[in-house]
Amino acid sequence: MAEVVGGLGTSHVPAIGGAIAKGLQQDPYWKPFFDGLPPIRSWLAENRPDAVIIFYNDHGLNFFLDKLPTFAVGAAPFYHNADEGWGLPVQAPFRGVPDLSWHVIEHLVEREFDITTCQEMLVDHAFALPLQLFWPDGDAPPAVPIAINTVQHPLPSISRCLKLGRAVGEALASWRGCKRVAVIASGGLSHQLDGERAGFINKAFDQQFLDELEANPDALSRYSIHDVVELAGTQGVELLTWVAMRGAVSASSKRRHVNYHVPISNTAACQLLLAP
Amino acid sequence: MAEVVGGLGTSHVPAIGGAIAKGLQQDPYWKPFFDGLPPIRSWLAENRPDAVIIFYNDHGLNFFLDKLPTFAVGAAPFYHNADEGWGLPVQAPFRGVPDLSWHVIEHLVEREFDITTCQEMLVDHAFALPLQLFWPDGDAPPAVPIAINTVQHPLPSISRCLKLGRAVGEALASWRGCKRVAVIASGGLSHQLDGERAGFINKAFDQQFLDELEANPDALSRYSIHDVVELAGTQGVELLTWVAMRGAVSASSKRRHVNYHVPISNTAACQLLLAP
Amino acid sequence: METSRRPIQGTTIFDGAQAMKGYALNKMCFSFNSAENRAAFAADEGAYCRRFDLSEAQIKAMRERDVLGLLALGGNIYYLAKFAGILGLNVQDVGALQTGMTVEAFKAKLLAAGGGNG
Amino acid sequence: METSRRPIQGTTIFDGAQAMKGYALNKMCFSFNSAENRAAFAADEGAYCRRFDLSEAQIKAMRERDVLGLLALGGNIYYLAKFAGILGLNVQDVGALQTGMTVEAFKAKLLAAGGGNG
Ligand SMILES: [Fe+3]
Ligand SMILES: [Fe+3]
Repeated sequence: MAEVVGGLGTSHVPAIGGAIAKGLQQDPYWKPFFDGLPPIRSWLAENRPDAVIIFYNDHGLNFFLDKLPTFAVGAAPFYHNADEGWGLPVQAPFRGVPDLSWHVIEHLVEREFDITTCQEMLVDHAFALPLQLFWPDGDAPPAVPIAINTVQHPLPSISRCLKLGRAVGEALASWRGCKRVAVIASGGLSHQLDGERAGFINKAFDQQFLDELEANPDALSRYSIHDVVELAGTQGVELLTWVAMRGAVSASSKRRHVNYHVPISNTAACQLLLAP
Repeated sequence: MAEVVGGLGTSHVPAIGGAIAKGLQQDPYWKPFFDGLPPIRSWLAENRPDAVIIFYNDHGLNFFLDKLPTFAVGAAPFYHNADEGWGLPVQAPFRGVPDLSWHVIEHLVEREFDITTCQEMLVDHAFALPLQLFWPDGDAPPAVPIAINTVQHPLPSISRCLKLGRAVGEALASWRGCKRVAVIASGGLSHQLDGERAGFINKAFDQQFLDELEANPDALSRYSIHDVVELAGTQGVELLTWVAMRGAVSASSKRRHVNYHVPISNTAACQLLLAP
Repeated sequence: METSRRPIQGTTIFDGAQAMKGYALNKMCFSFNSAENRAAFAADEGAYCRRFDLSEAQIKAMRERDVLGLLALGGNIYYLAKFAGILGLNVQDVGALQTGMTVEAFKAKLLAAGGGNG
Repeated sequence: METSRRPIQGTTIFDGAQAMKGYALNKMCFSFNSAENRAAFAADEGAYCRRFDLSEAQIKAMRERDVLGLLALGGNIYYLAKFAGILGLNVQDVGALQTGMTVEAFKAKLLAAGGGNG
């Protein structure tokens, strides 16, 4: 019976990878973002998860529109990063936990989630950056990637993603293979890269989202995906990964740390720690 | 508001493609199988569907274990057949109905089916053979392919496939783009290709399955996938496509024609017509 | 497809209708994950576009670096970003292009959105 | 993974445990969709197997056309069928191989399963 030690959220703007590569953490532009990390790293040092689940969205590295899954679960021993076309340094392969992946897959299909199973899977910056940020020494635990479609509408609803997270939480509760698991969300918060509304950010919505995510995530289901696009931007839909993460941690979890900073690149950046 | 004119089922043993290519329809081995087709062709000539939905399973042509969807819905203007490795003649491309595909996709995601969307999709013998058998003159209507995972466990349950079919039926009921749609299931019935139990066929189970599929498909949910493997064989799980088809046609549909013949190759072969 | 969604100012939803229009364009941009393909594109943009069966309108919009035009023609920003990468543009440059602002003004707008950070 | 399922005589369920064991083997067999790859395999079976990182046990089972062995080592019949295609074997030949019967006896068994057809 694994224990879910807590949930972590972070934005994953590709430029963060460039900043890490160039050592710009103390640069005035980047400092407010990187300053959000030490409390999370201390918590991780104390709570020592031996595996992580990462809810993220693929940005056109592993998946294309010929086979675009709503939910995809990795089940590989290693996940390779690769060239995304923007000159980010390619990361060393990340370790998987195939036994845990299959345990999660079995449970999800039993609970009527129609997932796509990936025994080989390239992982992009959205998977890699949280591990680089939270474990800067490269000692991140092995991971189970779960990708949520944010590329092509129709997207899964907030309610569906919350249910997905809860089903993953149930699977972890019945898992005997490792003792302590952290759940990570990668994405958001509000931002829009495309169209005449590019640069749209909605701080009021983000703050309210963070409050409700902690206290009453079911209430967020009142927002349709169309509402989320309107309120959080076309790429703000990445908050679906945060909703899934919220579902996987214990209902009584509270916000232990939050750092919200606008802007990083075009994005309202945030790091969050939820724990019982 | 499209009308679902009826549901058709057929086995899709690859050797059937060879028999068609060689013109063996009247050969004593093949005649009992091909004799099941004229009543279905007459019914189709009368009922003239202008589009078809095909529930089938991919046998390792379009999907591999790197990205294996539970349910995949095609959304392409054309679907290409290709070399599967056994020397079957490659068929001319099949027409799609992308508008209808997207209508179905929108509805399925809204109903919390976590489908994989395929804007490009190779279709194998399981997709091609029903069209070749039911429309031997090559004048089949355009199609929406829906692939169900039968390759790698966990597979979706009978109950989930029935719900999938019902949700597709709802989507058709609200579709304004064409008037008459037929739903096709491709696969089964009992057979097993692998293991010391290869050649397993279960006529009693098949007959009971056909009876319940018509009269009370919900009752079939009492069988777990493991039960289906035991009762219908490792590849008998293809009957999931028949369950999905049953869900998509009107609940009051009755068996208008059935032809059950053992064996074709290693398979208990069957053709079925269900209509209101 | 739902065609009755309320419009959102300055925003195109990448749905089935857009995905159908843009399949070839997005497939080409997806190919830019490979350095070899990026080099082939740079060597002869027009030929590369034609190899992927882009429409004439899409080829023109590619040639003119017309991001809004590419979006209207079915481009998806996640794939178009790989085209921007070839051009050496970051997301703020692309934001400025689309909003008709200078990059400085676009950055100032983003900073203003954070006003009262904390 | 569920490891407590009741066994079914002569039957291996292709689940996560099998899929992990057989990934390389199945990937190789999936490659046999291409005539060019089938020819490359035929030209040098061992080299082709090694190119796909098959285990020594899997290479041996491939060499010996040991279908039951390949299944036990994680092979999936849908992909292995493409290997059978290369060998010119149909599903009845493969059935006979696995059951230790002659092809004639295997066919007779299938006919008997339909006894009282109608
Ligand atoms: Fe992102
Ligand atoms: Fe089949």
